[in-house]
Amino acid sequence: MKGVLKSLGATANAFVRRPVTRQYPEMHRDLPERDRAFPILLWDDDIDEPYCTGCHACERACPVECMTVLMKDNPNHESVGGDSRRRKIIDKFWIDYARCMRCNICVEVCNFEAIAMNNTWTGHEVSVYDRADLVMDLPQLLAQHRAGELDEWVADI
Amino acid sequence: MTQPPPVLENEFETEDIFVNMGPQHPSTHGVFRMVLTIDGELITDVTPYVGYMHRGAEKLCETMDYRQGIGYMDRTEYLANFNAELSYVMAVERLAELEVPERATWIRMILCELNRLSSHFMFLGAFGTDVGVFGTAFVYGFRNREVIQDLFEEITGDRLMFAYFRAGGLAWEVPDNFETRVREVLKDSREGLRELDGLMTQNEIFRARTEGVGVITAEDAIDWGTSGPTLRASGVPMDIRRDEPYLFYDQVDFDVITGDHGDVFDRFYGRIREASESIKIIEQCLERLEPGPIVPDRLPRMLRTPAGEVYTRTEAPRGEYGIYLVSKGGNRPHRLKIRSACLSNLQALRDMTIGGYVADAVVILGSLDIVLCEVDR
Amino acid sequence: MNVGLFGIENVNIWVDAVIRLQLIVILMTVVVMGLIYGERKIIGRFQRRLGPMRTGPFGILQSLADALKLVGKEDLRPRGADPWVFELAVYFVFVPVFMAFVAVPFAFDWNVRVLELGLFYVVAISSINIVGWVMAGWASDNRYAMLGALRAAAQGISYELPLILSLIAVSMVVSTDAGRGSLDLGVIVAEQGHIPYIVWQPLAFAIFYVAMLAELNRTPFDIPVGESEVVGGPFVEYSGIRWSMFFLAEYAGLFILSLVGAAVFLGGWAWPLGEEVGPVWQLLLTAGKALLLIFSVFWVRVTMPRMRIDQLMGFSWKVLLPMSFALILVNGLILVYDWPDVVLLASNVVGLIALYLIIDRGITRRRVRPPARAGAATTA
Amino acid sequence: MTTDEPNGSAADSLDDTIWGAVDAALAGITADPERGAQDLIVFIPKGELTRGLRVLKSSEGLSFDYLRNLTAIDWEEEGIDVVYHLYSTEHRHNLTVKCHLDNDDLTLDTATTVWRAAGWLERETAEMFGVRFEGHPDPRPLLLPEDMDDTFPLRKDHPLAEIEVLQGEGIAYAEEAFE
Repeated sequence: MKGVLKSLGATANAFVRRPVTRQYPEMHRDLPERDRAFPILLWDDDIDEPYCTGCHACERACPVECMTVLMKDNPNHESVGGDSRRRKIIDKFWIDYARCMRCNICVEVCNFEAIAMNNTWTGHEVSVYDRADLVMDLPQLLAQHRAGELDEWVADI
Repeated sequence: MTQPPPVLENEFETEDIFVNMGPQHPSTHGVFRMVLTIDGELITDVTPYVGYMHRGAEKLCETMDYRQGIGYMDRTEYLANFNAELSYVMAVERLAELEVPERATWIRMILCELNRLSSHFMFLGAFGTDVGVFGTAFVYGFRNREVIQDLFEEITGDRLMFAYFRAGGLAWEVPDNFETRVREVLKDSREGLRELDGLMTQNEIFRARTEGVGVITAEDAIDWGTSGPTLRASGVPMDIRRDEPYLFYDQVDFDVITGDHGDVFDRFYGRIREASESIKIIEQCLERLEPGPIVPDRLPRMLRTPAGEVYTRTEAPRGEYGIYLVSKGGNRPHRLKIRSACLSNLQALRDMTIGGYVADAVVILGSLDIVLCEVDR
Repeated sequence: MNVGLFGIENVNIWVDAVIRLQLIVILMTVVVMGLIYGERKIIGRFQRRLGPMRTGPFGILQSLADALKLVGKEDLRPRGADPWVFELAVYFVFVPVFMAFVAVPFAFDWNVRVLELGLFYVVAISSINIVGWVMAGWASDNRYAMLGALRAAAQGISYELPLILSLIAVSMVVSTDAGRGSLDLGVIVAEQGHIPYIVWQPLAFAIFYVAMLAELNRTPFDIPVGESEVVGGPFVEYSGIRWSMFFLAEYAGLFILSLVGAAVFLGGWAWPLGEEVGPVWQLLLTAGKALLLIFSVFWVRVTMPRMRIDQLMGFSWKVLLPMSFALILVNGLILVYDWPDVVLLASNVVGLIALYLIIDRGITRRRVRPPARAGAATTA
Repeated sequence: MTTDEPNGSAADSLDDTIWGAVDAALAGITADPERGAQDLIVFIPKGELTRGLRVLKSSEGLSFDYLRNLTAIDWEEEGIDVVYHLYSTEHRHNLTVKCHLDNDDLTLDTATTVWRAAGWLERETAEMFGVRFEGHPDPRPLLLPEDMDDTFPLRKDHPLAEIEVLQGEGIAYAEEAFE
């Protein structure tokens, strides 16, 4: 009987304390800065082009083969009168978020620090009605960083 | 004149009922099916069926290089990811003869023990639901677990699939406020343990439901190959952390928690006490933690191992999580076998359950704390 | 034959009955919706959650939304089910609960009908729903449902007896003008005077409370619907409006038994300090006392684990039933020899202590737990 | 059968292992030791395996009462190794026992008579590698569908299925680009 009363006491103790619920869509928790949603591409503001050269390093390292990368000659290269030092540049890039396992390996293998894990709430809220909508193409992958939504830390890791 | 009623040998024709518990049932903890043969409320036979979650993680890892496999380890044991990753990276390290820096080892230890804590919180909550507390234990357990998961998210960037350990060390340095945050979390966990302990342990109804139920003797437990809290509840002090120390477990002081009766209550209470031991271990680790590198100086870009084989085992929250890694040389395993603690623990289910009530089956299954992803891999 | 209704004289008795029954239907529905909302909020609070928050301010319309959803859902019937029994089972659960409201007093002279055998009527009527449970479980062609139904039958019959006996024990010692003993709920409330019977008869209240939890299939006695074992018990195959009627009956039953408990043990509409109060206050007092009981039921629900069937039956037949028989015996002596109420209290306190000791020793220390390993050390 | 063949110097390096005790216990049974990266490995031929395992379990100084793990390794054309990881809860030492099977005769006596723990592990090994364990009390598949008895997924000759869909329009574009 003592134990039963003790149990009742435990719940009573909880009753008088504040609820811990967060009302999710209205109340966002602050994400830690190294939060890791899905991978996105970074934008080189100095030259106004992506960092990514389409070297296929991430594509090869991806455990689930969720990436498709195509490169092209950079039309903005120094040799053709541009101001970029990248001879090759990304042409098309798809990441299938439905398949991505968010392992961070693509970020680690990238030689150009061109890919990063999204750490904003937009990166987490990707529910769609059609799986095909989860295949992100190059403009979508670049949009986040171009809009300046990412925190600074992303390129560090 | 009426005839006297005929005397029947068997007045009623009776037969046992088969009840399919699972694969979709609120208390099978995932997709697990057991066919109960019941005579009224008594169980006369149990046939467990597993395999609904089989995804071939072993085969997948055999087609991948060593780094890519880490993410799959998370997915086999999703309540104790750090322990699973640890087994794997330790196997690779031992084969490749990599030296892990001291700081990385201490951090690994802290994270593994925190993971044990969070896994035990999950167990306490889910077990409360199995015993019939209307969600309260579940919510309490989950809230305490969330605090720990928050910390994990700050460190690794993900709430569940951490992919943080690397062969040789860690993926990146922990945040600056790591130590204070861990201490905060420990404080919270201690309170949470007290709360769950107060809610359940001494409750007479709870004890009536758990004591003497699902008993397995030490000899049977060893023979069935059970491990972890399930084995220790039967009084076998087998704990890989102490018997075959890995990381720096030989440098910290902790008790191996064993039970006396091998019943459901011992398995439950053993976990509560084990969680307190984990807190103790983490505090010792925090004192020993010093700045330093977290990866070896010379780490090849693509890890290759010489031919050989190794079987590493770690004491995961549910028991022995082992990785048997066979390499023919090169950058990927030739054979990777995951020794699942829950698979072996589940084998003993039949012995524990027969003769009990239907309600006992639920409680016994809950006390094994199975993770079906780990069983089926 | 004409009667008075709300101050209007000479209303035809049939019109009167229909109006009163209509009021009861509305009251029941509204109260049940309120109870469901209240339970979710209170349980949420016990679990440090918020409970429903989305529909309306503070989720106040949640029950309404649920009701609409349930009405709109398809009414499914398994192919193997027995169609008549399956569909009739609902009424066997729903109608008795509804009928029991007839005799429950809400305030002085405020009920559908004053019945001289009111207590007897309520208890008798509200035990019919077990038939409905068994019908539902049997007809569903589902093994979980059948297990649940058989559990419900066993449990319902076992706890019916202590429930009735504890109420009888009180009604035996009610002192009226014509001597002791009355089954009229109105009289029982009116004659409690300043001190409610929970003070004189704590043991009877304890037995009543436990049996009430069991009758209502509430934790720790919710084995017929045990979510983690029989996944909802007899109602597992019901959906839509039929399922919601079971739900309605469950909460209405909770309300009725709480009202009866409030009337018999907590003094119903009487103010504890003995002042006469107006009808509105009387209504509030009745509701308040009933809600107090209901709150405690919710509190127990969030805290207690579920008992097992053998423990449940054992507790009823080996503990509660003998104790309530003893109570009847003692009360009978008091009735015959006209001893003062203090003897009542003394006997009850002795009984309560015995009950406490039995629970303390009986439930926990009964099992023999052999050691798993000879000479095992606690920590190695 | 590993690529590390036991060589002449292996015997010297076995001194610090439990090989001495194992060798003594396994008298009359052919057993080849090898030093693994972690534990001692002992090869026991197929015919003597069950007897050897039983001896290892019951022998006084060894008492390998705990079967940690049981699996197999597919060496493709060289056959299959069945591997037993043993542990003694009393003495706290480990031993790896291996048994080599040729591809044309993938049968082996069950170890369930020694440790009941072998039950499910053998079922898994049987369905994944096609090793038949003679005398197993419950030889149904464990993880795979019950009628799946002709494919052995963990064999090396069983290919991993191709990932069926590439990303979005990427595949169409890629084919175009590489033409």
